[in-house]
Amino acid sequence: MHRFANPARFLRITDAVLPWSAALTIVLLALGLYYGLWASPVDYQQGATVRIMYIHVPAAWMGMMIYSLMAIASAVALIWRHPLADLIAKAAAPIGASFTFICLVSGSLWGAPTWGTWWVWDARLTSVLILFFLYLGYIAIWQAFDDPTRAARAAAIVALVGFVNIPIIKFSVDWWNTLHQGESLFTGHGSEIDPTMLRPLILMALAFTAYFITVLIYRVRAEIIARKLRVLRLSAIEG
Amino acid sequence: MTALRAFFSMGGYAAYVWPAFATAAVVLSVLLLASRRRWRANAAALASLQAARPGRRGTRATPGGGATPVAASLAGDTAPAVHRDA
Amino acid sequence: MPQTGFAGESLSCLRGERLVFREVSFHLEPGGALLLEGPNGSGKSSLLRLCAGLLKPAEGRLVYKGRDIAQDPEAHRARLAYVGHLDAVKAVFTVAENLAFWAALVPGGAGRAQAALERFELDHLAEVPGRFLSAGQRRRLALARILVQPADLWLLDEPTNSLDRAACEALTAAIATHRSGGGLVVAATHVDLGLGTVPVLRLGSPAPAPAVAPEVS
Amino acid sequence: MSAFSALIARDVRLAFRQGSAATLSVMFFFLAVMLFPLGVGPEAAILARIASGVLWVAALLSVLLSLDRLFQADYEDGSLELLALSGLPLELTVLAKCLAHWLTAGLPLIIAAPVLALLLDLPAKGLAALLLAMALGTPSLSLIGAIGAALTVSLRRGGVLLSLLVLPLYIPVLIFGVAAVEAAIAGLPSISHLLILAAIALAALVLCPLAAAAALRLSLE
Repeated sequence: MHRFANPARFLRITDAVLPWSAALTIVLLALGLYYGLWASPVDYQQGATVRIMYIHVPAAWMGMMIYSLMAIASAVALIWRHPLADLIAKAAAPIGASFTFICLVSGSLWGAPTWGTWWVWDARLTSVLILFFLYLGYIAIWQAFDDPTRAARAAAIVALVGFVNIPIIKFSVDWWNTLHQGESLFTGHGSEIDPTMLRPLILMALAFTAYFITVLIYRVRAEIIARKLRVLRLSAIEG
Repeated sequence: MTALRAFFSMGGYAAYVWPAFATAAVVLSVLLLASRRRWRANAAALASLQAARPGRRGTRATPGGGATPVAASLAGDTAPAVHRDA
Repeated sequence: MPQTGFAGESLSCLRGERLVFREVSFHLEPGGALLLEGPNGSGKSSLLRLCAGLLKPAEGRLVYKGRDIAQDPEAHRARLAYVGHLDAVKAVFTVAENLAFWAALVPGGAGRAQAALERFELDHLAEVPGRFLSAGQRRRLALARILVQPADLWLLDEPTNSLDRAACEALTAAIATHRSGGGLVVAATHVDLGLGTVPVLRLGSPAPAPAVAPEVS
Repeated sequence: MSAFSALIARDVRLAFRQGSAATLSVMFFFLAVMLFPLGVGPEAAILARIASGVLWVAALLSVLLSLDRLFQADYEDGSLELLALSGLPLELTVLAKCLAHWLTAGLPLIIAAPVLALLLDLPAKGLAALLLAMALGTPSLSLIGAIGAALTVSLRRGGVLLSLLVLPLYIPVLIFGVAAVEAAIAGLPSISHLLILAAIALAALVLCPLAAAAALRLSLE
């Protein structure tokens, strides 16, 4: 990784984007919650618990989208040795893990009234749980190395290997689920979702995306400055 | 008032809907604040480190600003082409 | 660009985020030798690992017979023999078995094993398991390994570590015959290897200009 | 090919010379399986029901435990960097070591499996499928595990991280391994599960050495 790569362009771009993404997050979140909690119908079967869907589903989407972004950034970092790609992937991981965690908690809360227990090995929830451990593995490998450049390349490999395995794990867990349990609670909401429910779902997904961009900018900047600090401290020793 | 109470009762499922939204709110805000604090802390540390050592560093006039030629050229990997911005 | 021998052109080496050395150049003609000297941590081992291809230079390149070694790493690996700080001796294998394994990795290696053992007076220890060997004997076994490999380029990192005088002489003789056959040697050492007047590359002095961090723009 | 087979021979001999290395994973396999009757209770009906799952989880964990043997010793005594510098491409070196690891860790489990199947009252119809599924599944375990071992080889306490990285990737092999046995027990054809296991093994055979070699180059810098 290049000690002296000058991230000036990235800092300039994010300076412009940050206020917009922050404002957008607030606006979209307000709209999403308004439509999600107030101005949308209750499900005839599940009652108001269906509102949890407006957290659970966007969080699942974010969890998977962020991991894919990390895999792409890792590929860019490994192949073109782009100095910032590593930092973007590293900065994105905790955000993705948080969304996956939110998805798990909201999923369990959503299913509890009808399942009678807090956790059911439903195909979707199990895949999200495994994705959560892929995130933890990625974050752990970053902390395992004391040399950041090695940690970056090891983490890139972990992200890519994980990314290749996600479809295989998803396929085998779905298949495993149909073998043991047949129907599951969530399949109901997939197809016949009426537009009044779709609107808050999309709004929340956009709100989460704007939130992701905002926090990502903060975290990447913190990483860039941290790297400069390391370089300065190293050169102080050498100097 | 009753409309408000009805809203919060969530048709009897308040014990499930509100904790779901609450966890999301808590996790996302903690992450936001931690990230921002970390950025602020690093920026402050960098400022103080550079303030504490202007004598050694600042005087070195670097043509065209930015890193010195050697340092900048290190940015390239194979061909030593200088590409200033990442 | 030199067409013969082995050359390094304005090499810079980054280990993690630490600049180990920069603007290092050298040129070796066939039969030539180069000594690397310098304080600990000045990058002697890093330069050897660069020459071996284990480490990529942050800048600059290494050229062998006019071709950049990065273009054909496999051919470069086939033409070099590397002795690092560690001896790679398995405690559960006997001296002969240890050497036989490394010989099996190269074509026609088995034939040269016996001669290599004799060269470093290890033939009487052939059946002794690795765990009974002293540090010097393990080092001689590591050196015997490079005689088994048909390598033009020897990269030796402190080869005389824990060697007694007789073993040092054996090493000097081995290097002499290697060089007379047109072989090249790059050695990091602070002990006189009896190579006579040989170019010396001093690393780490004067200390490379301290790394300059870009102003926060 | 002689270099490739020489490396396999060396690793296998090394595992047997070190005595416990080869038998270690089988002993763990036995112990792990023996815990279940003690925990779940000796009733044959229950044990038979969970036998295939228990056998596969125990096999998976014993392969996991012996993964650090793949590169750790060679990394510490300097052999690994010499292997990286030898004529054998690093990807083939990784493949040879995985094959040797499978011979000394995977194969013994397959040989021990019938005895343990008896201990757990696994229905006889399931035994053939179990052996076939393990034969197809355990190579993938060694290959996928090699990536984790290569990533954590330079870390002092890489063991826990190794399992955190590798276990999620073992899940498909576990699911289809158990499914093959369950199908056989139920009298259904288990060919489709075995084919999926074979597909995973082939994919692992090609992709894992690439990833593991990249990870090794990283720690050999």
